[in-house]
Amino acid sequence: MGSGLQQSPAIPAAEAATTPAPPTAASAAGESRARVRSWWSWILSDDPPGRLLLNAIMLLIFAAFLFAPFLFPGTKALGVASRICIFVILVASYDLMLGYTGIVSFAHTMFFGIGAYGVAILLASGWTGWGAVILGAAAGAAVSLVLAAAIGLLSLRLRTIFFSMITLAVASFAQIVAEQWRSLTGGEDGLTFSVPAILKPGFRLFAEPVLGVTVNGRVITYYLTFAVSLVLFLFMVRIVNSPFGRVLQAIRENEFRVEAMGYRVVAYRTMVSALSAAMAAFAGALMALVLGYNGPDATLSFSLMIDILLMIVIGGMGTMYGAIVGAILVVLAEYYLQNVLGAINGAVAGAPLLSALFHPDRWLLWLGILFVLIVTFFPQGLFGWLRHRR
Amino acid sequence: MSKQWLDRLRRAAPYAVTPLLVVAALPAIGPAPWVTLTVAGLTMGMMLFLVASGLTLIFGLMEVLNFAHAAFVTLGAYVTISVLRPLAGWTAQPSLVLNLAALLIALAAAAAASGTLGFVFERVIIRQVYGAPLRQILITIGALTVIEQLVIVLWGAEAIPLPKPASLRGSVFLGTSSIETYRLFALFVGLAVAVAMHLVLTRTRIGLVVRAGVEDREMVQALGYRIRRVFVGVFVAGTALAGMGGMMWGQYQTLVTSQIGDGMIILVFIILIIGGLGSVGGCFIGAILVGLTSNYVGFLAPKLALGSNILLMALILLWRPRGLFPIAEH
Amino acid sequence: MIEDVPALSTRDLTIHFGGQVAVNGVTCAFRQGTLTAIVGPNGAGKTTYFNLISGQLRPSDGSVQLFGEDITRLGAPQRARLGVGRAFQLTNLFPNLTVLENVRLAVQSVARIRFDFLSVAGRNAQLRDEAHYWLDRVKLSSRAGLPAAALAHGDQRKLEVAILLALKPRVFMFDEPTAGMSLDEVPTILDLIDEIKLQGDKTVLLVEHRMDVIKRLSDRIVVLQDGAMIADGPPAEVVASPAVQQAYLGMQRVAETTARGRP
Amino acid sequence: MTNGDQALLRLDGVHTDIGRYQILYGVDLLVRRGQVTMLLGRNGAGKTTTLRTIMGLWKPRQGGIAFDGRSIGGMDTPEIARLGIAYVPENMGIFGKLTVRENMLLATGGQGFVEEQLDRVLAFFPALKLKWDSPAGSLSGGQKQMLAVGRAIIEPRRLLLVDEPTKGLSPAMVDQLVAALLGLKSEHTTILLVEQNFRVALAMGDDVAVMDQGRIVHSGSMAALGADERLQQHLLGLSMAAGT
Repeated sequence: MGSGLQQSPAIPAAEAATTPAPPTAASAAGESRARVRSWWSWILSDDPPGRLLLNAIMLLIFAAFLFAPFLFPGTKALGVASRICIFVILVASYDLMLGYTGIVSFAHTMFFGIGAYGVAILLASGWTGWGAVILGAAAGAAVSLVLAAAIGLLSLRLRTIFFSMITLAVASFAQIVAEQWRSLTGGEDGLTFSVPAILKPGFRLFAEPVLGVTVNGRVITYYLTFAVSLVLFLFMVRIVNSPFGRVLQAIRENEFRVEAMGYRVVAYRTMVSALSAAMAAFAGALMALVLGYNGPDATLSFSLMIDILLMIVIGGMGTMYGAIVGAILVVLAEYYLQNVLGAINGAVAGAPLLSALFHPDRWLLWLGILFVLIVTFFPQGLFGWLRHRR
Repeated sequence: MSKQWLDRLRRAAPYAVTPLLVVAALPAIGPAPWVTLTVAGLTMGMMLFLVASGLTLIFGLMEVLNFAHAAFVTLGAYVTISVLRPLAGWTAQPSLVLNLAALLIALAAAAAASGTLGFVFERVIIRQVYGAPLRQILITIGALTVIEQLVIVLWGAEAIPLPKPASLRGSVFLGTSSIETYRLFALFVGLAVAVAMHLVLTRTRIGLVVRAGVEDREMVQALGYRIRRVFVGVFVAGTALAGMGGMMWGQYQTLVTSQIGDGMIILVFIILIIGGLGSVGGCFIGAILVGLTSNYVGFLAPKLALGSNILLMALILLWRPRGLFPIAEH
Repeated sequence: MIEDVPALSTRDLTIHFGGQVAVNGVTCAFRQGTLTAIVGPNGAGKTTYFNLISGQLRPSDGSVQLFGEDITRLGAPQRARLGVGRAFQLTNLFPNLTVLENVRLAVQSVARIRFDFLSVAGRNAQLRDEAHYWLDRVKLSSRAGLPAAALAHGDQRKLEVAILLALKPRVFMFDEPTAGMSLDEVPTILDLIDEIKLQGDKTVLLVEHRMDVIKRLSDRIVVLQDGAMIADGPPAEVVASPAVQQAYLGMQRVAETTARGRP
Repeated sequence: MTNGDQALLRLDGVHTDIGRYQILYGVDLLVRRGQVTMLLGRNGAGKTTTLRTIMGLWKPRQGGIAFDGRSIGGMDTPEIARLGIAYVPENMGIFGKLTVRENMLLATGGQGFVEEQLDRVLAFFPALKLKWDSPAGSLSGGQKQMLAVGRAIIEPRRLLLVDEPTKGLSPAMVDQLVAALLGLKSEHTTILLVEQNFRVALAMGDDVAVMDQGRIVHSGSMAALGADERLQQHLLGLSMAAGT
């Protein structure tokens, strides 16, 4: 029986086109695997990435990030790795809403920004201890939670499109507030601050290099980011596989029926958007620590929202693990596609239009085209496709 | 019987919001600036209406909310630059006739360019996502990114100045209130389009089909109308209007960047939410309301100007969760 | 055990859609432990009446009481929690979730597990076993792992019934539970309804067209026509009433026979 | 009886899915020229889906639909309508914000009215004349149904598909509507009529087809079904008197 149930149900092409989210953890596959009660299965909430190959790939990715400072030495590589970790949280928390519940919000960067400003404002006030970091992150998460709940209670009973438009307006308002309220946020210039001592680049944990790498404040910052991201990610995998998470998926499928079962849909939608906002705020707090700076462009801009959408769609929504795949691909593209484009640009330097198309700054154009193609032809995203391929 | 009166009052209330705002602003602002600001608000409302009306009409008929609408605004603004550049001789002279001729040519070109792109856009992007709201939002956001990047490829990433034609630069005086000349032009164009749109919708056969389609698409088809073609027509018209809005807005701002549409589209969304998604009349009233609020608040409390429309939206949503003039659900 | 207060009652329940009255001043009480069949021609307002009771629609006028308590202002979820259970006429499932998951969501609701986001749903043996139990009852255990959309139409109706059973309501509302089922599947469902009735403390409302089913199961028949109640009584009596015969069969629908049902 | 010449509309083994659910499981149906064919059956049997499939509003997954010998199974709704098929849906499909006149005008292809056609429709439904310039949303349920039927016959049509026109109407309205439909029948209009009211079915129908579980389970003459109470009870479960 087990292996028969392992096959995920084939989705007819036409249907796949209208429901981008595939049958997720609530499939029989998770059920039969649950009988293997190993500790790692508990950690993964009985929802491993997939079968052998996919599990191996994800394990490899995990190992690469675990040893990143030693495998990919250098400030830039470490920055890229931190950014990926942070975006995994940001995108996975967005997936709670988009992929699992069917809510489209454009206010996700607002909560990211609130978390970042929480830490930045306290640290910039001159209080540089860990207390400031923890209090800032907690305050950012709390504000995000309350704000998301307020927006949710006001407008989550409306239709998908209406809600997404309202969040777009609210997010732009947040950006305006951040730019105008100079005394608190530093306006468009943002806030530069110094982080706790052991996170500073000059700090050395060991006198001697370990495996040829100096374990300085940057490496410690990375490991802090990695550890927090890992815990939050596993927490979110737990959320989607919990009884609460099952109700979310049911809402995505048929909200009318969920109501008749005694679940209050608005309460669930509000709850998930509040949880999601708090996760985004934690990601923002990490971002502030990594950058040692925060401003509207770093954590609030609409182009970040586009990044999140790119990541979730490319990775695959409604899968959680898609966030990892999407964040890796898009962040790498942001950093390294420019080099590729630069090379092509050099090769076609003679043709003015072509060279403009391949200008290093046009990486977003190519990712945008990829995005449209994926929404059109691969609505399950890369990870979803790998998971459900026969 | 008092229930009937309450009902009547409830139905009339949304119409009263704008007049009340205008009247309430008079004592707060004082007569001379009030005239200036009211005209400025109406003008801004008209330019916003150009953009918003296309979006709301497309939504009303096909239940498609095109998040890429901003890109058509941006395109209109950039096409204006390219058209007015060779016509610099016309715009530099203080001849009203030559100036207006140049602007009207630019307006037509912006509409044509955005409408043409709209035609392609409907075929390539929109056609696959009818009836799938989630994919619609995603794919149009993706397309927005692509078009904006392509605009940068064609016109460069730098902001480009777009000076107003010579004779539309100054102000005219109405008593003691000064009114920018360009605003009168924008007001006139906006009103002309609004009137034309009203006439097309109420007096023509195609207008009849569109109004019927907003109510019940299937029945329109069952009566033998090829609604797909009507969709394409309305989409092209809607995007052409966005192009015209972009031309007017760019000329008004006198500086064009690749984000010019994005800035405007937030206001346009607020208008749609206030007016009721899909309602052209609601869109008209919403646009004027947003234009007036921005100008009045901008005068009274400049710091609040940008946020005032969000507050307006929040207030109206608390009062009417589906906007002032919601259309029936399909 | 059985109280004097009716399990469910409606008073002057009315709803307008536009200019039309879909349900028109229906006053009716359903005693605990009884099964009432609600019959009437299509468009008589039976499903709308159900929607008003289970909270999918809000009435324009009138009220609904559950064990004497006014529930008119409550939404569908609150009513479901208070014990108003509804099976739908058109298949109304979670198509991409498994059959087991469909039922488990109902079990979970009854177990008052609402905002638990820290445990793994699949590891809760109690939820799983109970969901399997209800699937057994409708003979769907062998399909537990399939997505609901992959079921044949008759099986989907069975799943709908399993969900309703799992919700353990005090008032069961079945809207044509056997429609679209093949004849050999019908007895399973009818036996289940019979069993609910035999428990003695449950109240069942049943919309049905098949007279053999109605005769076998019901204690009482209520006839709706044009949104109004035109007859109410024991099956034999109602069936014999010429007014009902005429109305129901539409043989001689002349104004005077239906006059008492309308204003 | 199944002379090919006589068949205006023919369905062969039509399967239709709605979303992920299959509703029709091989519908075979014949509508004879100049006759009124009744389509009866329980709720959820697939009657409305059959009409919608003929009209092209749902696409058949399998099976053939031929109108006047021409396959229309894959055609779009507007093309099917232009062949001369009019559809009155269950919800009547009235445009509530448009006036009665505009509703009618739409049905002429916006070409304007032919005087005698309009007179004919208004003779059937004089109430419409009084509400001519009012929004159709302000009409009563019965008047809306009259508008829906009137709209379907304002132009000469070859086939009318009508879905439960008497649903929710008062007896007086039903009588008026039936009189109008009988008028059409006397003009030898071909009609496929879904109806729950058995009296109406008996009065109107030449032929009858009974559906159950997405298939046609009986077809024959309406008069024969009307005379056979056991068959009625077996097929429709309608008879209150019959029992076990």
